[in-house]
Amino acid sequence: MLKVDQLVKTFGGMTALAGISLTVPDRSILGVLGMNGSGKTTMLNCINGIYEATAGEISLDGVSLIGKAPHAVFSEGVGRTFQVPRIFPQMSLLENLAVALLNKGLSNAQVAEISAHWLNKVELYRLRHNYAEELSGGQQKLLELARIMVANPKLVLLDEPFAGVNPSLALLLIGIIREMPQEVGCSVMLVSHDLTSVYELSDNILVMHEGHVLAEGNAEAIQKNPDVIEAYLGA
Amino acid sequence: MNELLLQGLVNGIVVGLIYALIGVSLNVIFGVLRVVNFAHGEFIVLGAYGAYFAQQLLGLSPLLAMPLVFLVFGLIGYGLYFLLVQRLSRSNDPEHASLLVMFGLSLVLGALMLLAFEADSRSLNFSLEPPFLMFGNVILPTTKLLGLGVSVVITGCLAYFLYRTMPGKALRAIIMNRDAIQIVGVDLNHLSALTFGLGLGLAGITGIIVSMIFPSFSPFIGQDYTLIGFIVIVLGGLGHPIGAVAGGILFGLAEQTAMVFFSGTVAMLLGFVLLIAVILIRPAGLFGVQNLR
Amino acid sequence: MWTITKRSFLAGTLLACMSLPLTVAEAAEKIRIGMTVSSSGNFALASQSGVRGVEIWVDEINKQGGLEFGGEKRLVELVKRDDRSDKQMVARVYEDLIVNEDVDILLAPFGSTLTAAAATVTERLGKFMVIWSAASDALYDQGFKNIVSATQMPVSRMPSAGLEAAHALGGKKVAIVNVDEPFPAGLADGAEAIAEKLGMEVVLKEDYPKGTKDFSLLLQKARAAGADVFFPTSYEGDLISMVRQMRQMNVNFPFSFMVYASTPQFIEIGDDAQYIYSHTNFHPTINWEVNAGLDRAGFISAYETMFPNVSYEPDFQTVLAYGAAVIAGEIIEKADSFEADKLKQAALDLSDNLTVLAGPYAVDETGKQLKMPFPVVQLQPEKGLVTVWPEEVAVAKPVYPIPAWDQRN
Amino acid sequence: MSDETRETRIEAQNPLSASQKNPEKTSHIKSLIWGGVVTLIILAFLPVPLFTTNLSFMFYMMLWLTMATSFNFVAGMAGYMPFGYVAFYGIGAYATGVLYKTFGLPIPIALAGAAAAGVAIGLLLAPTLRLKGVYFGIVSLALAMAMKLIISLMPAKITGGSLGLILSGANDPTMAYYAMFIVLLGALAAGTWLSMSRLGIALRAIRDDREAAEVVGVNVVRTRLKAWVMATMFPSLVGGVEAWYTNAIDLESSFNLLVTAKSIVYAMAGGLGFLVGPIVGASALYGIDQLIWRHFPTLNLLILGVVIIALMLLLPRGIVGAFAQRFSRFRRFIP
Repeated sequence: MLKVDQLVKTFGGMTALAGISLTVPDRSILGVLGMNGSGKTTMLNCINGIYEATAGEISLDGVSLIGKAPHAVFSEGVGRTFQVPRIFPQMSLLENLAVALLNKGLSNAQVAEISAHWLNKVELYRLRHNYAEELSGGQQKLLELARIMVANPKLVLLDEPFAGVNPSLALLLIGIIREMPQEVGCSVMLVSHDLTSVYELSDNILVMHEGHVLAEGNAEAIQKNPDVIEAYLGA
Repeated sequence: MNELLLQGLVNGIVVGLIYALIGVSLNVIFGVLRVVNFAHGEFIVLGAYGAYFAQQLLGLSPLLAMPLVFLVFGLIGYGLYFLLVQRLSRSNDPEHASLLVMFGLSLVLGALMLLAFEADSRSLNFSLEPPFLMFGNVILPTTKLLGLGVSVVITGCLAYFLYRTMPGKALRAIIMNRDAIQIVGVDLNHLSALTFGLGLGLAGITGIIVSMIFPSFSPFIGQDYTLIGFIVIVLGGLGHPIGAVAGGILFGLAEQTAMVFFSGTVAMLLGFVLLIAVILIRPAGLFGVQNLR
Repeated sequence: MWTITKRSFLAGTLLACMSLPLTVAEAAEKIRIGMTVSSSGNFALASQSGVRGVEIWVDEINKQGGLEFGGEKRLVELVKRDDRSDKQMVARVYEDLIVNEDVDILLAPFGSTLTAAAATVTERLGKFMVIWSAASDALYDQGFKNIVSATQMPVSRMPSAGLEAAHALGGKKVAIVNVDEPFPAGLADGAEAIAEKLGMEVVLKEDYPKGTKDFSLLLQKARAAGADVFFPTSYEGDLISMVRQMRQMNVNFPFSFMVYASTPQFIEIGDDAQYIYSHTNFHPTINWEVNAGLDRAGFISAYETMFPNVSYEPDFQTVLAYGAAVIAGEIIEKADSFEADKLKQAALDLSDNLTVLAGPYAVDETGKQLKMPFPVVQLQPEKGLVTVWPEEVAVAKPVYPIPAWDQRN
Repeated sequence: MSDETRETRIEAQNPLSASQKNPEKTSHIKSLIWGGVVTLIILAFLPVPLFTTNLSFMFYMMLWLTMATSFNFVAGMAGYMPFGYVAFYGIGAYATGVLYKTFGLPIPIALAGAAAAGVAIGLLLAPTLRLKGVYFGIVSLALAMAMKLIISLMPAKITGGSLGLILSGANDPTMAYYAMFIVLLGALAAGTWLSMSRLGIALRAIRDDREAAEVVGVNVVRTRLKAWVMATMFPSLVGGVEAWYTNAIDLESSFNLLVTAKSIVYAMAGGLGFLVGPIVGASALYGIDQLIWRHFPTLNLLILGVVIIALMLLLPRGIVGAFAQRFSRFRRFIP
C-alpha cells in the first residue's frame, strides 16, 4: 500500500504541492485528475525520487521512500512511465526491457522468458530486435509500460498513458491496465486529464487543483462534486 | 607589496572586464543557440586582424574599424548560422555536436589565418597621449581605460537590448524556454541567425579591444581566448549573458592577485581550479539564477 | 559510404607504397638529405625561416655541380616533410625518411623537443643528424653518438654576451622572466647562473604559462624588485606585448635585453622597439672570415633571388640553418661516406677549422657546439640595429641607460 | 515524423523481422563478426616487426585504435564527452617518464604505474561524473589544462621542467610496439566485455536517457564510474607506451588538445556505441590523415577541421551508425 502524507514541494518561492495526502491500497487503481499545472506530475516525481520532497512522508508497505534516489525507489517496487515516453531509442526492444531486469539477479533464460511474455502482451514481440526509436509514439508508450512491468512492481505510476496514442493502441493499453491489479497483483496510480478512461478504470479518484486535493471519491461522487464542476467548467 | 597589491586589484578589474567581454558574446551564443562556440577565440583573433588590415590598407584607426568589423562579422555569423548551426539541431545531442563542429571550425580558421597572414606575431600601431594616467600610486594606461570604456558601453548596450527591447526580450525568452517561444510564433530561425551574427560581431569588436590592450596577436592564440571565455562564462553562469561580467571580474581579480603573490602559472591554474570548483558546487554559476537544464 | 572510404583508403595506401620505389630509383645518384619543417604550431615561424637557409645551400651546391663524394660530383636533394610542431609526427617522419625515403643524412627539426624525438630515431637506425637549432643542454647529455650541433650553442651559454654587456655597463640587479617553454626556460636558467657568476643579483626570476596576455603586473613586479636589468627570454609575440605595455605602464629599465628583439618582426612594431638590446649572429656589421659557404653579401643576394616574395628578410634562424647545411656538406665531403661514425669523426676533425656565415665552428664529443658567439646589438634611433658588444666587433657605443619613455621625443 | 508514417515503415519491415525467429542465432552471428574483426586486427599488427623497421605507421594506428576504442567506453556507451581526455594520456606519459627516469624503475613497472596513476586521477575526478551534458565536457577540459599546469609547477628535478624528459636509455621500439599491441588487445577485450555484459546495457541505457535509466533502477553514478575507470586506464597506458616509443616527453605534446580531438573524431567517424565503430573510424580517418599529410603537408590541419565539420553535419552517427540506420535490418548483426 502506498501512503502519501502531507506532501509539500516548493520550487524557490512557488508552491507546487501544498500538502497532499492519499493512499493507494494494494491491487487497486487510483485515478488522479487535474488540469495542467495542478501538480500531478510533480507528485509523481516526488514519489519516485526525481524530486526531493520539501516536507511530508511517502511510504510503500511501511518503507519510507523519502530521500531515496530514483533507482532505489525502483528497487522498492515503484515503476513509472512518462508523459512523453522515455524509451532507450538506440537499443533494441529486448535490451530496453533488459535494463529494468539488471539488478534482479536473473539468468539470461529467465530474462528472455519474462521479456517475451511482456512483449507479447503489448503486441510488440515481432519487433523485439528493432531499435526502439523505430516505434510509433503509441508503441513507445506500450514498450515503456512493458519495461516497468517486467520488473514485477508493487506500484505503477502512469503519467498520461493515453496522450498521443491512437485509438486502437489505446484500447490495448486500457485492457492491460485494467488487468494489472488482479493478474500481476500491483496497484496503479493513473494520472491523466482524460476523464473518460479514468472514470472507467479507477477504483477511486482524486482531483488535484493548484497543489491541493480538491476532491476524492468514486467516479460517481466526483462527477457530482460541485468543487470539481466549478474548477473544471470555470466560474 | 601593498602598493603592488592595490595595482593588482585595479588591474584585475580592468583586465576582468575585458575577459568579461569575451564571455558576454560567447554566452549570447550559448544561451540562445546552445552552441558551444569553440571557435570563439579564432573569431576574436580575426577581429584583431580586421583592425590591423583596416589600419594598414584603409588607414582606419582601430576605433573606427569597430563598427565595420561588427557589421562584417555579423553578416558572416548570419550566413554561418544557416551553413553550420541550423543543421545541428537535428543531431541527437546538439550541444556536443556543436562543440565538435566549432572545434573543427577553429582548426579551419586557425589554418586559414596561418595561410593568409603567416605565423608572425603582429601588433596594432596604436597609442594614445598621454600613454598613462596616475591615480595616487596606481598607474593606468590610457589604452586600457579606453578599452574598458568601450567594453562597458558595449555591455551596457547589450544589456539594454536584452532587457528593454522586444527582440532582446525574445532572445532572453529563448534562453529560458525554447519550446514556448516557438509556440508564441517568433521566427526562430531568423532570430537565431541574428543572434549568431550578434555573437560573432561582438567577438570581432572584442578582438579589436583585446589587441589594443594585449598588444600582440598571431594565428595561434585563438584557443587562449576561447579558454578564458569558458572560464568566465562558467563562473558567471552558462548562458547568462550579463553574468559573464561578474565572472570576468572575479577571474580577473583572482588571476591578478595570484600574480602578485605567486606566479603567472599559479594564476592560470587558479582560474581552472575556480572553474571546476564552481561547476561542482553551483553548476548554474555563481550568479546564475535559474538552473538551465 | 563505408565502402567508398575503405576503398579510397586502400587505394591511397597502395599508391603511396608504389610511388616510393620509383622516386628512389630516379634519384639514385643524388645525395638525399632529410628534414622536417613545421607547417603549423608553435615552431612554424622559426622552422620556416630556417628551411629557407637550407634551400639556399642546396641551390648553391647544385649550381656548383654538387658535392664531392666517392670521387665524383653528386647533386643534393632535400627531402622535406611536415611535422606540424608535433613530436609524434617527428618520430614517425624521421623513421619514414630513413626507411622509405632512403635518405643519406638528416638535418634536425626546429627546437630541442622535436630534435630529441628525431635523435632517438636516427640513433636507433644508425643515421647521422646535423642539428641547427636545438640548444637544450640536456639533449647533449643523453649519450647520443651520431648528432652534432653545427651552429647552435647550448642554451646555458647563450645569454652570456648580453649579461656581460649589462654587467660591464653597470647593471647590478637582474629580473629574468620567461614563458614556460623549453627554450625560454633554458635561457632563463642559463641567465640566472651567468648573472650570479658575474656577481649580479637576481632580484626576480619568474615564469608564466603560455597564453598569458597581460604582462603589466609582471613588469611592475620587476620594477618593484629594483631591477636595473630586465631580461625576458620569451618568444617575440610576448616580447612585443611586454615592450608595448612597458610604455603604457611607464616602466623603465636602464638595460632591457630581449632575445628576439633583433628580428624584423619585432623591429616592425615601430618606435617602442627603440633601444632594446638583443643578440644576433646575422647583421651587416658582423662579418666573419668565412671559409665555407657564402659570405653575407653572397647569401643576401642568393636569398633575394630565391625568395623574392617572402615578406621578411632572412633572420638568425635562416643563418643558423644555412650554416648547419654548409657544415653538413663539408662533413659529407670530408667523411666521403654516409656511415654515422665516419661522419661524426669528420665533424670532430673539422672542429675549429671552419667558419661559416654564422661564425666559427667547434664541437666536442657530445656534439655540443662550443663557439658560434652571438654579439649584442641595440636598436638605436637613426642608426638602426647596431652591434655594441663585444668591443672587438662593436661598431657603435651602447646607449645606456635606456632613456625613460617620457624623455624620448 | 508522424505516427502514421512510422507505423507504415514498421509494417513494411515486419516480414523481415518476423522471419528472424532465432535471437540466439543473431547474437551468434554478431559474435562471429566481431571475432573476425579482432582476428583481422591481430593478423594485421602481430607480424609487422618481422617485416620492417618502419613501425611507426602501424604503431600509431594501434595507438589511435586504442584511444578511439576506449573513448567509446565513455562517449558511446555512457554518453558523455570528456573533452579533456588528453589529461589521462599526458598523465600516463609523465608517470612513465618520471618512474623510469627519475626513480629508475624498469619500464613495465613504470607502465603499470602509469595505468595506476590514470585510474587514481580518474577516481579523484569521480565527483564530476554527476555533471550533465556540456558541463562535464568543460570541466574535463579544465582538468586537462590544470593537470598540465600542475606538472609544470612541479620541481624540474622530477618532471624535467619545461624541457620535459628524454628516455633515451629505454629505446626499444619493437618492445614498445608489442606493448602497444597488448594495450590494444586489452582495450578490445574490455570493449567486448562491456558491450556483452549487463554493465554495457546499463551504460547504453544511460547514454540514451539518463533519467529514464534511473527510473528503471540503474544506479547512474556507480555504473558510470565503472566505465570511467576503464576509460581512464587505457589512455594512460597509451600515453606511457607512446613515451617509451618516442623517448621524448614534454608538456606541449603530452597535453595537446588534438589528442582528444582525434580520439573523438576517429570514434565518431566510425560510429559511437558500436564496437566496430572506432575501429572503422580510426583506420579510415588515420589512413586519410596519412594521405593528406603526404600530399598536402601545409593544409593538414585545415583539412582535419573540414573533415570534423563535414562529419558532424553530414554523418553525425558515423560510418557504421549511418549504415545501421540505412539498413536497419542488418543492425542487429553489427557488433
